[in-house]
Amino acid sequence: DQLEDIKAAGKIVTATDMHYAPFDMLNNGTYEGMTKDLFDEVAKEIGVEPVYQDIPWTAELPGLEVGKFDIVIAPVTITPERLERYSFTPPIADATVALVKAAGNDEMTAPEDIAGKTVGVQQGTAQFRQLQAYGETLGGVDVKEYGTTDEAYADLATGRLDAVAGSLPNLTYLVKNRPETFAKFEPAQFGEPTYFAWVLRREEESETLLAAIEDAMAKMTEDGRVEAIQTKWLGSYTELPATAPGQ
Amino acid sequence: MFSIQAFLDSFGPLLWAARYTLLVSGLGIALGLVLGALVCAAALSRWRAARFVAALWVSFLRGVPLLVQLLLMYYLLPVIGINVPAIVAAVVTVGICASAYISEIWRGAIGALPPGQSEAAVAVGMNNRDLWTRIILPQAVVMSLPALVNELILLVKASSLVSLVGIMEVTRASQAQAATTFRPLEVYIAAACIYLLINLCLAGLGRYLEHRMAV
Amino acid sequence: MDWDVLRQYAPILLRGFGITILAWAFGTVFGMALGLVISLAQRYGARPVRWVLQAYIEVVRGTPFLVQLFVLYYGGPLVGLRLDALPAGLVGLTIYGSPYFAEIFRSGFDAVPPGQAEAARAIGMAEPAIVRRILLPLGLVSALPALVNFSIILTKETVILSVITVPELMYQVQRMSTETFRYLEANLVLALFFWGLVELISRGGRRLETRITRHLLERPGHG
Amino acid sequence: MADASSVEIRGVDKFYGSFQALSAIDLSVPPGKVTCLIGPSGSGKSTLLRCINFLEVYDSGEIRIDGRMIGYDAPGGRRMSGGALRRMRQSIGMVFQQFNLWPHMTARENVAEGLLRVRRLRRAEAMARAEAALEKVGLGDRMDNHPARLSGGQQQRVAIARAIAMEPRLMLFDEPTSALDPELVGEVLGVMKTLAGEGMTMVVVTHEMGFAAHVADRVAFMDRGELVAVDTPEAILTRPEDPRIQSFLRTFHERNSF
Amino acid sequence: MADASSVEIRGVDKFYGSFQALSAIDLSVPPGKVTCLIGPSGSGKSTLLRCINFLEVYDSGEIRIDGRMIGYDAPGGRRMSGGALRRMRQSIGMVFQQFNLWPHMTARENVAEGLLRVRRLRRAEAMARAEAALEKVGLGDRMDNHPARLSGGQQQRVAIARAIAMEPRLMLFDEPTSALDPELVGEVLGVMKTLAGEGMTMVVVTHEMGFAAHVADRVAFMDRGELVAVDTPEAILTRPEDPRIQSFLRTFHERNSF
Ligand SMILES: Nc1ncnc2c1ncn2[C@@H]1O[C@H](COP(=O)(O)OP(=O)(O)OP(=O)(O)O)[C@@H](O)[C@H]1O
Ligand SMILES: Nc1ncnc2c1ncn2[C@@H]1O[C@H](COP(=O)(O)OP(=O)(O)OP(=O)(O)O)[C@@H](O)[C@H]1O
Ligand SMILES: [Mg+2]
Ligand SMILES: [Mg+2]
Ligand SMILES: O=S(=O)([O-])[O-]
Repeated sequence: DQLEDIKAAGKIVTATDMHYAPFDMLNNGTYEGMTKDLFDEVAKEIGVEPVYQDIPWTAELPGLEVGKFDIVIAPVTITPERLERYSFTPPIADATVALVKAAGNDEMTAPEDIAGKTVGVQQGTAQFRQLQAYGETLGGVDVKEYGTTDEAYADLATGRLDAVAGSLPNLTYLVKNRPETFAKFEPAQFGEPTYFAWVLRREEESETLLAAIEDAMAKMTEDGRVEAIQTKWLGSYTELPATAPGQ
Repeated sequence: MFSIQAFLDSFGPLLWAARYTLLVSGLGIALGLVLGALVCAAALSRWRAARFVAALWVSFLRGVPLLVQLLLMYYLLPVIGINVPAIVAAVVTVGICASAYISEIWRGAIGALPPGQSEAAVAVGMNNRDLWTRIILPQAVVMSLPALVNELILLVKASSLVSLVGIMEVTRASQAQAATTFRPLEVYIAAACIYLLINLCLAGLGRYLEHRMAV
Repeated sequence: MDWDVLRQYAPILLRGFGITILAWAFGTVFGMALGLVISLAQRYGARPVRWVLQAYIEVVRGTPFLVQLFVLYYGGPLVGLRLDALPAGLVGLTIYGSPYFAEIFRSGFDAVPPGQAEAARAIGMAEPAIVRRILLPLGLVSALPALVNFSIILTKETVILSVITVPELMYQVQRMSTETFRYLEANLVLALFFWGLVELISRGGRRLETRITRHLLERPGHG
Repeated sequence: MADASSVEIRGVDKFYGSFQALSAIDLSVPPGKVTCLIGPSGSGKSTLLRCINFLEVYDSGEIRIDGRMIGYDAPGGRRMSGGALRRMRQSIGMVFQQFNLWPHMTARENVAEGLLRVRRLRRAEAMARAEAALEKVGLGDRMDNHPARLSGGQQQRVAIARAIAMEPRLMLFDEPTSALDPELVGEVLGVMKTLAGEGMTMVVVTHEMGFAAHVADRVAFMDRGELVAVDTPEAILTRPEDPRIQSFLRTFHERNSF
Repeated sequence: MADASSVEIRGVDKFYGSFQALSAIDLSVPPGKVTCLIGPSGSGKSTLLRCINFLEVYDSGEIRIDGRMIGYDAPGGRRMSGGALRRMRQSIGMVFQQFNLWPHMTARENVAEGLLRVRRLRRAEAMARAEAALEKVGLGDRMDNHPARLSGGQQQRVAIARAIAMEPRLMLFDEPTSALDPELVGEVLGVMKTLAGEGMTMVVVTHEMGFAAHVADRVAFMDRGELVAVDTPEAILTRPEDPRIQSFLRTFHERNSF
């Protein structure tokens, strides 16, 4: 059983892509961010030491499947396709898709203004699906896919893109850091509400670990630790479901 | 637009990460040179089996992207019960991959030596080891130096792929830095400067050897 | 193995492979041509020209392709150079390959015994003709394996074009794997497609090699 | 054949680092005459020959061909332009001590190359003239061999054919018969005699005293980078005054008598 | 010096593709004697010499050195092992027509290499013997030059020094004096005479009829891959019966008289 193994070893091995602000960041070589604060507490509740590893996104799920780590703590958007293959922990943040544009671009304000424009998005993400679906309702949006959101932001800065779609927390952090270059839409969000959560292998072995994490997070929500952490990194608190919706 | 401050600030974390770039590419180069010599010897051997193995080795390792080789080494070996630490997997994969390219470079240089050179050695009854270490390699290595330096420089840069198994080398560190500052251009140029520094040393060493060993 | 996924993605994978081959061929042909020009300019050029070219070689060779492409594509517009993804990728690949090719040509030329060019110079042959008729064919003998080697390395460098959204093979494979989680299949596709391409290139190279060296290396003779 | 060239060499020095390979060489080669350079190994014969067509850069002095200085625009002046040097070389032929055949071309192609690229003859004509030149040196049946598939003497003859096919006005031979058997030496020397008779100027580095005696108009003896003596063949070869020449010749006579 | 070797050649054929370079060669080289191979260019002299130490693979017949067959374990049998071939070659020296000096080593290092690696002498001793050998051929002042910085004749002398320093029991010379001036030819032939006198077996491809006449115990004349005649020097050189030999020699005499 995975939980027993972890406790016997005294540590839980995690993987995340340490460049997705404000969840996972490297600040002068030190790992920090909302994910870390949350998972530190979760590990404390379970009674093990967390081991943090920086793994590029493309290698995370394959590595999880062959047992290179116990859990992927990168914020992963919960989608029906992924639910078929993986187990999700309770949500850690709102992942609803939102839009940014270049600062000083007054031509567009609301999301529907992207009709007929070129919008960048990270390849293969839930945000991509939602942007595409939304584009169709608007009668066509030229969607351009990038390997990471950072490249999409760079192309927005060069003027090749009119807007970039991403998760709200990430966009908020971007605009906070470079207000001279980027600005949010009003309102920023569109589409279905979705959530970020952590990922476990979908197997019997992992069920007790999932239960332990669910318990820990429920406890943390209750005693206000989640609220404190969210406020620290996102500037506000949103109440989240106690288990992964749809699981 | 271009922020000098962001550019300069990047150097701290990037230089720290350069340890791993140096470690992985340094050990990878060492392993690649040794294995490359062996593979080249096999490719030129009298035994058909050795030649076949060498051809397969070169064909597979040059044919399959390093990325895939790394994933195989790190993520697929555990499936059959072999588990290696990330840094070992990284060095071994980089070294093995380099050996294929290096052996081809040496094979080419050796093939271009005039046959009279080894005939003169064979005619005095020199054994194979001396023939290689004294006559063939000194000439072939000098001739192949520019191509070899090319390959080693590529190797230093290719070592960035090992971030895939969780090693924080320069490229990876620069991506992380870019994602927090949202200033990729400045950060990447800083990373390029670090690579350039390492590679200038390699190129300089190559030129020095070329001049010293030239006749 | 999930054949359905592969069948479903086959059209975009093949299109991606087509772009990969296009990028490789373009980068090899033009990178080689530019490299040849550089190596000749270094051989015959005045001292300042040689210095400038040497600096070009060290800088372009010493920095990662990813960064060069990033600077060209995302930094270019800052100074008014606005290229689309595919042209930027092709230009980038050409520039990136040129110093490597230049160094290989240089060592090939250096390996030609000086008497060969002297014999041509002594009858008053023009330098361009000497390059074309004597230096190139003889320099190729020792340079060809290294040229093929590097051309093979260029096939792998094309995957970096995905960073600037060129829909080559890597881009499409990544898309397949993030959409379907078929990592094994994705890597298999990458491995097989590249292996096939590289096998073709190295076979072609071997062919050329035996053709070129057939007459040269049979017996001592200073010719 | 065009007019033969004259060569004037005045005070030529040549250094390899600190080693002086030529010291203050003075030599006139009159047009249409054969001048032989003889002397011990390492005395600078090849170096001097290579200075005449400026394959070797001389450090001081001057070398003039038909009155025109080669290599520099004036004594101690700037280097000559590439094009001007090329045009001067087009009327100078050379047979190298090490042959320097092009290994990627057949015997015929080696000879035709200069006719095609420099004389700009049409392909068929160049090939025909190449074949004629190869026939002349007895290689009619080896025209399609590459150099690696030719014996030493055959290679040397291709090198000779390559030079004479260009019909230069001045010909520089560096030991053109070293790899030849006595019979062929005779034939090749015959070819050279004919050329000399037709009025081509020739400078020949040779160890063939017989050739020097029979064909040369003048013989120059070199030793340690210096020109010891220049005179008629009889003067140098049969009643030499310099003891260095005397000892040089003694061994030759001993050896070749039987 | 160790005992001299004998060489027995029986019915040796050698083909390059369809071209027959050697046809049914029979030749005995008695121990401690000098055998000269003469003949026109392209007649197969170098090829035969190279078959003796199996640098060239012969197609049929047998070559025995001191009774032991070289290259194969029996006539028409399997190839000899690498080690056995190497041991046989250690007592055979060779001077190549094209010298084949190692360009990355100085003259001294070229000569010392075999002493160090094959004879396994200590460094100081190898160097001392290399220097002695170079002195012998008159190169005492050029020992630190690389081959590219030596004149043609100097290169050839390094090649000779390299071979004699090994003190082989059988020596194969391929035109060892082609690049030498008459004086040096005399000296080098002197060295060879001494070696012959000390009982080294020698096979010498040469165009030096004088050497053949004075030093050789037997002279073999080759033409178009065939061994036309083997006999004493007088028989071959002064009263040859075969018309091919007669014409071969005629030109030689004409040329060398003055
Ligand atoms: N690799 C080869 N392929 C085809 N023919 C060859 C090859 N090597 C040599 N030959 C031919 O074999 C014949 C004998 O060559 P070899 O070198 O033995 O002549 P040789 O008697 O030494 O002549 P020389 O005195 O000119 O050196 C020549 O006609 C030559 O053209
Ligand atoms: N690149 C060089 N560097 C130093 N010394 C050199 C160089 N080239 C030639 N020499 C020396 O210059 C001298 C003259 O050489 P050169 O080739 O002119 O002699 P040579 O008279 O042609 O002799 P040979 O008859 O042996 O060919 C020799 O002593 C040689 O060692
Ligand atoms: Mg010379
Ligand atoms: Mg020969
Ligand atoms: O002179 S060329 O015709 O070869 O250019």
